[in-house]
Amino acid sequence: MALVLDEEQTMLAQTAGAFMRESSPISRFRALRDSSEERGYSLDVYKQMAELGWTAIPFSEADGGMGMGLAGLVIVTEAMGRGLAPEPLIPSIAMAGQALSLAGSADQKSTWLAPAIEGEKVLALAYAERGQRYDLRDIALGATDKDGGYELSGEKTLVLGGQCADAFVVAARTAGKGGDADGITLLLVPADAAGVSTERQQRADCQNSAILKLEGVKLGADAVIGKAGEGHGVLCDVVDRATVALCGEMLGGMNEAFDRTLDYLKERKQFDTVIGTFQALKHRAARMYIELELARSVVMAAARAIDDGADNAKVLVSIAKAKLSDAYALITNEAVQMHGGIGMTDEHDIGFFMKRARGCEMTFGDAAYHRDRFASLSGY
Amino acid sequence: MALVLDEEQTMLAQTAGAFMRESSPISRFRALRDSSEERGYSLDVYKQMAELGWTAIPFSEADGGMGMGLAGLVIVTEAMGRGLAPEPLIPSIAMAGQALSLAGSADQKSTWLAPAIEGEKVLALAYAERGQRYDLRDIALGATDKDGGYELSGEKTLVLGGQCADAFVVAARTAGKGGDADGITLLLVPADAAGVSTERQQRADCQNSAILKLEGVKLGADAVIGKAGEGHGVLCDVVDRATVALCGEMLGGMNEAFDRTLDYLKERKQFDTVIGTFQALKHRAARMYIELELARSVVMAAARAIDDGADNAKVLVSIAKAKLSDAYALITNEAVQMHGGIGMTDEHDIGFFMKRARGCEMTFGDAAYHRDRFASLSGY
Amino acid sequence: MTDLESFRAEVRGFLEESAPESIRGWVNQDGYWGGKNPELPHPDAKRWCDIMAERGWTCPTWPKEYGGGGLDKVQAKVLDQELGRLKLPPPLTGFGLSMIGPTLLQFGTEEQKQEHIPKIIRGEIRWCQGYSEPNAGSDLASLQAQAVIDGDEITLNGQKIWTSYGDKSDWMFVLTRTDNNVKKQQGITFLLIDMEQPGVEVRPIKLISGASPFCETFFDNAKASTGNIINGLNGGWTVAKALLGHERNMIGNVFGGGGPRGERRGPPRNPLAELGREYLGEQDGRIADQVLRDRISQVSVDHQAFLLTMQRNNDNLKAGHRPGPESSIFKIYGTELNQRREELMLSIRGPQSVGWEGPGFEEAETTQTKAWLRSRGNTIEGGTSEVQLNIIAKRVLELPE
Amino acid sequence: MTDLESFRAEVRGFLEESAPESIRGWVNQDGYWGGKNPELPHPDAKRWCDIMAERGWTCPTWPKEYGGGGLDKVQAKVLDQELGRLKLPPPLTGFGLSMIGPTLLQFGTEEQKQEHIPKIIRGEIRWCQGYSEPNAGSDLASLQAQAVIDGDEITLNGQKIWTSYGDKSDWMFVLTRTDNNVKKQQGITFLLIDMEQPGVEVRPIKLISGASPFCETFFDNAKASTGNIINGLNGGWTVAKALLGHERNMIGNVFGGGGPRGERRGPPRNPLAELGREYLGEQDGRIADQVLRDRISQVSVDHQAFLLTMQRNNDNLKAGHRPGPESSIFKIYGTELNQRREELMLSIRGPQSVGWEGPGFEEAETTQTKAWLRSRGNTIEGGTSEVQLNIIAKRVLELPE
Repeated sequence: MALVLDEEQTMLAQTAGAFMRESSPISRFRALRDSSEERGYSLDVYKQMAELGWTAIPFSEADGGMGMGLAGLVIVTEAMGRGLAPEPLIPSIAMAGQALSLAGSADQKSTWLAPAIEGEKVLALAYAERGQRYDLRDIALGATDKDGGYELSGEKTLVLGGQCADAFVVAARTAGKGGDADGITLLLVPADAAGVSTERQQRADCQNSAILKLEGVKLGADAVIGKAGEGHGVLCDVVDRATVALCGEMLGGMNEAFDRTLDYLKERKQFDTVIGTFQALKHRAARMYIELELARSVVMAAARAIDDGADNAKVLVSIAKAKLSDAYALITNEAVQMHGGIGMTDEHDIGFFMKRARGCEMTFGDAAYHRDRFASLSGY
Repeated sequence: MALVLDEEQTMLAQTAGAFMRESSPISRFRALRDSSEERGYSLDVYKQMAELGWTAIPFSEADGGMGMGLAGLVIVTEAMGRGLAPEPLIPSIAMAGQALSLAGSADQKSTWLAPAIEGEKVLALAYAERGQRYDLRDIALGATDKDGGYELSGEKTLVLGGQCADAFVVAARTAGKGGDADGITLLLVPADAAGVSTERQQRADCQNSAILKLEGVKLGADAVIGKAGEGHGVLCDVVDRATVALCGEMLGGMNEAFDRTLDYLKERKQFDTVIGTFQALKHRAARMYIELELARSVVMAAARAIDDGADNAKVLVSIAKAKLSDAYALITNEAVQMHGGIGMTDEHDIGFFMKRARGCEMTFGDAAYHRDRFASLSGY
Repeated sequence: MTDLESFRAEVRGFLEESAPESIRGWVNQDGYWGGKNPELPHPDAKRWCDIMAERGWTCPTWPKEYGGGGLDKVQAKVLDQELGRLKLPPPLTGFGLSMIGPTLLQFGTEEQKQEHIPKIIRGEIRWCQGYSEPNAGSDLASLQAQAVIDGDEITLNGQKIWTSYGDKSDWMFVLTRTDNNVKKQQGITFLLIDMEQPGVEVRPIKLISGASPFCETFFDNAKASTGNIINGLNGGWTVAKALLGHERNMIGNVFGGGGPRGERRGPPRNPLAELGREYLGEQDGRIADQVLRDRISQVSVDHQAFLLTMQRNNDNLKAGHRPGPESSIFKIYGTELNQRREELMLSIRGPQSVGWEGPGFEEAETTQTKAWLRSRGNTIEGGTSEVQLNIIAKRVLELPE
Repeated sequence: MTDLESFRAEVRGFLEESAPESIRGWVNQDGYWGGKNPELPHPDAKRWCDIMAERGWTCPTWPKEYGGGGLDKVQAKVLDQELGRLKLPPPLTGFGLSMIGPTLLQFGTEEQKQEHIPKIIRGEIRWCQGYSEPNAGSDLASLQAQAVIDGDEITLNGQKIWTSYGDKSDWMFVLTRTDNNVKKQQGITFLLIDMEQPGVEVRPIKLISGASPFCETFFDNAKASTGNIINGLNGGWTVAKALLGHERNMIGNVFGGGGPRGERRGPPRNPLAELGREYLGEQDGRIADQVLRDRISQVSVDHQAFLLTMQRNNDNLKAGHRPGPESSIFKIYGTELNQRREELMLSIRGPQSVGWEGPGFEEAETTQTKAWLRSRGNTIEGGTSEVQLNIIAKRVLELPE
């Protein structure tokens, strides 16, 4: 597991960076935020990403993917993080798509995964429920047996990319009770099934999530992804992958926020001198730089560990999310502070990164959650 | 409860500061450390302290004290903390003396408390046992009923001022088991009783503590301080008082370490300029100053709250010890760092304060212990 | 009956008779700010102000000759107590009362006092402060807004930023550059300017946390008269500094969470702990998540230590000790503590803290998230933490420059 | 059989035949340092060194002409592997090998190399480094130890501090001031000096953690010859900088905890967690004190992140990317991490961490407390953290001075 980009990855990083700079400056993110359009992202940009192959990156060639793994995927989520691009690559590819890839039937794959990889369909994974924190066993939404299939009723929240998704992978309970690992079933629910509706949510970080409402939604037995009642393991694996992809995004966001702050330190004058000459700010900037370097290492390591099926993959995922959560928060807090008053205005872009840092922190478990998981996985 | 020194207290602070500067420079502490003398402090200096009335400060006039309370006592422990004076004022006066004052019989007071207040006898409180952390219910050393009295066998550790003490207040278990609040009895054990021996300990902070060994020590029923089996409450009250007195010492130590560091910053040159001009160091010094100011407030408040018998006294004690523990560690770590290499040498005095900071931190509960206690006392 | 007792009787009689029944017990965080087109947070707010202003009791200790109450401190305290007894709100608030009024009393000419003080006392003019500029934040003295004097007329060009309530104010006290050829502090003039004129344009500023009272103010050949220069041409820095010190103390107090309560007994209600219980659950009477419980204690312990330090500062002042520059610590510590508290609340709320508005989020949740965002500005406005640390290093610790 | 295979066979044969049986499997952290009166950490340490030095294999890649092994990197690796196969310790260590030897090979004259390199290779002379002075710590270039040249003779006066193993060394490479009238970096001369003379006095330094390898060295008209100036008169700063860079990397690696282990699988043994279990007890398989458990995880997670960053740096180098000044981060982060780990261990041990020696304390306890004290020096020696932060700000972030 070498923590270095190979030639193919280097090229991907270059093209991804160039494409995002071109097509996703922060002005685009701002315009999307200020628009009242329901989608919240550009279908056009998403299709271009698919044309560039991004939606195929982590999947095996057997599934129609490029076989570049998470190590490849974090390269493009990093580029997207720099531009705060809201396109649903993580929801559709790293979450729902991964669930299908890991546990889906041939039929499910050809109907849903293939078009998702093509960028023609957008999928989402609905697992979070109101009142749940980060434990993936806390699934209460019930699927009851009905006519050899299931009937689903209830509500999911914070469904990433859930507005305008074409289908949902829904984590529902077919046995046991909230808190049990057993009895969770992943079900494929097309968005146009009767009783399915979504409501877009307004988030502080202006990224996209939705409430998914299921009212007496009827599904056949073929809606089950993997085995009924055994969805928890798949869900954990999927969320681990999504966590790493998100860490890639966070890495991009914190690097962008840091670069912008560094530029500002070199240009802003106070007391007749550029503020970047002040030693107290220099030392703080240097400490941020250290955190950036550590962050890059742990993201690369976690991605490669999952790709390699390494024993310590879960440990490395928790290391990554714990470090990235704290580092992104630190760096964006400092970024706003060093920008001074202008950084507090909505007109200036730096605040977007601070908001996004917290949005990411509270997704898939915060630093404390992952330190706890790290400890448990390490046996203490 | 005004957080300000009145006239009497101001005068005490001035005389205490002057006396300690005169009679207890750090060179004296160093000489005591380097001497092989068993006592570890100067009986002469201790007697002078008694002549100045320090040993009488916290006691009521009925007990032969000055009635100046803990608010008065912290003034002298602060002065002692500046000079790292190892005289057993806290062990004899704030610990064992307080136990007698709070719960002792008239006979016990006249035999032991009165001469302690005169500075003629030195007392110590033995409660800590090896393997115990900070919970005062963790008393295992057993006192068994014997001939209408008790027989004591076992070992106490970290008995502050225990070397050369004339008598011990020993917390022993007469009922129940370690972890129970009930069943703890305080017993007065003269140092010359058969079966009593002490062994001086070598501490990193070079302050004085001893192991107290009790081998079949026989005591009459009149050795009980307060009521048998009900010693836990007294012990808690005593340790609370001692904690505040120790916080006074810590306040003095951290102020001294800070002042020395400030002097060094103003005098030491690197890169052709006094290092105190470096902004990064300035900001760190300013943050230490803030902590010093907060520390003084909480020590004053805790002392006054106990003196006033305020409902929130225990809460304020925990606030004080939590803040002082962290602040003394921070300031002394920074002090050594800012002194650079010379601060790491045994020849230089600044390291003594860093050692003492940790010694104090681990006495009567560290910051985390007191935050936990704060939370419990606050009902969450 | 002593003089004071008869004064108290008089006050009590007057208030009982004159104060509108409707306004008793009315509590409003913001208060009544007055002005030419005043906002009325309560239907009787202006009436109540007028009644008090009649006696000069909107500014009880200001001199009678300009319309003030002319009371001494002891009398003012009696007035305050009697207002409290009837649960009457302060009749008037604003920067006229708290900032430019006292400044005029200290630095103004007789003519300036006659002109402006009575209107402040009566709440007729709402004032705002024009200090900061886009390129003069922490380094206020580098301000650029250029005032050119021609005879009695001054022409002002430039821009101010962070003007609180600029869009609701009638006049501004503003720092202007009047000499570019001297040390920057020496070329600054303190000027009063009427904002109701074509050359003044005000635009509200939206913050990352949403709408705000802050504005940008643009001067395009705005006019003022030389009679409205305070403390003479190029004498503005002295006035500005006097005002700034005042402002900092105000901010420290605000973020301290309401100031010291010397006599409070027992553990105070702890909103963090309540939030923790709500979101994290309980186990054996304790907040179930012990790591967050410890963080709650950290912030709470520091909050208590901060309140006690504010109390100690007040007690010292009461005891007649001089106030020191160490009051800078309140601004830094209070604002950072507030940020830590807000961040901790985000952590406690977890995924529910990502919302901006419903659906899926409760109003208490989105309000707190916005409060967190707003709190990030606390360490910037009113003198950044960095500037405060510099001040402590220089004035308190006397470290060399 | 390729050349390499036959080389391996030769090495293997030689080692199997010549290496003392007694020294196989001997592990010693410190190694054998050589010198005129060498300390023998193992009875056969000198014999083993002599055997290897005979072939130049104490310094396998150094040129044959000075007594080195003359091996290329691939061969040296083979030698290393074969030593490992027989569990043979490195035959020689010290500052001759790691510091002054390579420096002489780079900067020395032919004569100097002929004179000193063979003795280094044979471990005949133990070297120490004379850089820091009491008033030249972070600002090394302001050093004062004065060397006056008269013909071929140099007279040295002044003081050095932090001379590691100064009391056990035979020669010192020392930075001296030879010109006071130029920019300070330009008046420094790099000199080799024989310590066995009346003008050199060495005193060990006791640290706050107890005895240490550090010494103070006093020069009172100590003598050297001009033939022992490296890189010419006043050319010492270039040499010093080259050496310093090397030293920093060494320290970073030391505090990183042994460097990267790319292929390690599964959670590594965690001594902090073991300590936690021992002192805090367990509950449901977890360390009972959840607040300390979280602190253990913080340090452990950061430790892993640090190791991975070291690995990434190495992988980058292996992939042929240039090393950047970002290696400064290893020194800062590694040393501060070590301090945090030591402080956490104090907290875990609680009251048992206050001991210096028994009775009442176990040796593991007092040893750790001393290790904590010693760790406070890590952020000072070898370039303070503050200097490292300055370097990052300047060279990596390119912030203006």
